[in-house]
Amino acid sequence: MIEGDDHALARALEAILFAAEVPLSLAELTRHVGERGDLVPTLRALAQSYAPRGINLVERGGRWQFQTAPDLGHHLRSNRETVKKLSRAAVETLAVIAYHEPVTRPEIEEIRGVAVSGGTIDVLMEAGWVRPAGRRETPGRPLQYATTPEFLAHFNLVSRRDLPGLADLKAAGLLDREPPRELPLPLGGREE
Amino acid sequence: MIEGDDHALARALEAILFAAEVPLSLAELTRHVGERGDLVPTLRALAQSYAPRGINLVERGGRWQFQTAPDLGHHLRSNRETVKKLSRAAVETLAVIAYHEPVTRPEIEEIRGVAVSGGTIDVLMEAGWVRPAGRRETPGRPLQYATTPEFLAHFNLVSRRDLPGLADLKAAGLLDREPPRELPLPLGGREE
Amino acid sequence: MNGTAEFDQPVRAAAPLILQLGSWEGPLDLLLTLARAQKVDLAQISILALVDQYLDFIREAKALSLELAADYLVMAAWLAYLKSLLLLPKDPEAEPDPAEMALKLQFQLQRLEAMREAGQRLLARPQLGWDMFRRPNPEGLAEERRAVYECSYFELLSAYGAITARRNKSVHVVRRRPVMALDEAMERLEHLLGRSLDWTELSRFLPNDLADESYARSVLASSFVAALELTRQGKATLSQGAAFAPILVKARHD
Repeated sequence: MIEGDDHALARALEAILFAAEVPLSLAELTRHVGERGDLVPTLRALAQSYAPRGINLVERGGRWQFQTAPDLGHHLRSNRETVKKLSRAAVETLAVIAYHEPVTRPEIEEIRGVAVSGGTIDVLMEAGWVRPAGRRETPGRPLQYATTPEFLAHFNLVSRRDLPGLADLKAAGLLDREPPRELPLPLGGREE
Repeated sequence: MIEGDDHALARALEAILFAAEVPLSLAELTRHVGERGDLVPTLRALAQSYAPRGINLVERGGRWQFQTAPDLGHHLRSNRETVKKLSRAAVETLAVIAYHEPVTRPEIEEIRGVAVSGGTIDVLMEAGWVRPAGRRETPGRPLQYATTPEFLAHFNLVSRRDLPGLADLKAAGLLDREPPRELPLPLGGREE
Repeated sequence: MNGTAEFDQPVRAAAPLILQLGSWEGPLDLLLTLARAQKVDLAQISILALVDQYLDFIREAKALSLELAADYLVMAAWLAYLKSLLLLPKDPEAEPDPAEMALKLQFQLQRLEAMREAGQRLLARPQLGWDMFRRPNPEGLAEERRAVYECSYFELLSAYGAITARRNKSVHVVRRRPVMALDEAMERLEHLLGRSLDWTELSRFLPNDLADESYARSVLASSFVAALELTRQGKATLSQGAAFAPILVKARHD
């Protein structure tokens, strides 16, 4: 447990996060505890103290929340949980947005090689995982899409940097808009 | 933290109680974790480990639940401050009280030359600048008003004596330059 | 090319071909499926073999009179064009550069596959509502809106100044009266003095119809000051027998 002066602050943060209806940003936490300096060290220490427990304190997209430890789902899933299946198109579109954000619809279509039906992005927005993120300042000013903190929370990601394989994809140039020039081209029959 | 075999059980109980919609009885907890013997010692140990925290595990009428520590209720409300401008009536009333305190409402009305609504004084009291200051020992015993230390602090005054006098106000151009009303006319041939 | 045999397997094996067609999400998806059948890393893919497989597939579909969406045919035309460019002797002036076109196609396939895998890896992660749970009915945090009032010292003081001024002004307005200006009084007195040669009481030069007392006081004051001024200018002489005795005035002609 946290000792000393921080103890009172840690207790207050615990209670606030426990009672909160939504994950809270640092600014929102500050509004509740008053100006107490940088809250992050206390939150980190608190998160660490909860790590071995069945309840964890986690940061997701800059917002803090309590949730049950991910390995205990089997105790908690009763019959009340019904899994809503995402279509393959929706999963792919979500991945494209998450790894390329902010990204426009024409870019999503170019990557997927197929027109994105309106419903696909709607489903992702309804789930609260995707949001419109301003317009690209190019001709036509197309709308861009990006993921939300709720997306990170849903998939247990601290931030976008946690996206699986993000670094590898970036290194391979697969998140660029254009193919890297130096990519070797073994053109089948011709070169062999 | 709880050690050994009980650790897994304690984690499961934590998660179950955290995610439960209602306080759970021992029978209900057993249904979730399976037959693991007497749960009470583990629950007690868990409750003890939470006792110093901002979240407590408590038993009420045979049902267990997490709740925020009872002394932290004040943190669960936040103050969102909205800055409001004082109305002209309120500023004038405040000025009259400051210059004439302790002053009764009829006196304020006489000095301002307009009726003062109760709401106006309420606003000044809400702002923390005005307080009731006893009753005047005259017929009707009207309530008197005076300023508070917060009033002095807000306007950066050491005491009320720091308020500029009428001459200062005049020098600062804050008074109309109309002649005072009783200018003696020593021309009296006719009147004397 | 052995690609044909490989590609025939999965397509023919599945029940009706039409359903297979519908199961692809566009030509790029079909190309990716065919490329996977080459069982090599996409970076090592033979674009020429892939093009042949795609064109074979389209030919078969046509032979079976299947309805093909236009974009499949557009892709077929494009790939046939790419193939012809790739097989021709290298022309350094060629625009677009076929090698670059092939590179772009390869990049698109790799990228699509990467996103597909990323989607699967996302879905494989612990998910809220399945693996992790939040509190179902949190009490919520009450938010109290507290007003902070703003008022500057200047506003406070000018308000008091305004009140004071208002009180003075209101008194003044009640007593406002007509006055005789000094200029008018001088002109009048000088004119009247010109007609009179003897000492005359100043009060006799005042108008007779002074019903308004305050106007009378103003006239008296202005006329007295006018008399002083005319004396200073050498146009009149003043005389008073004793304190508070009547003031006498006479024109001076020298």
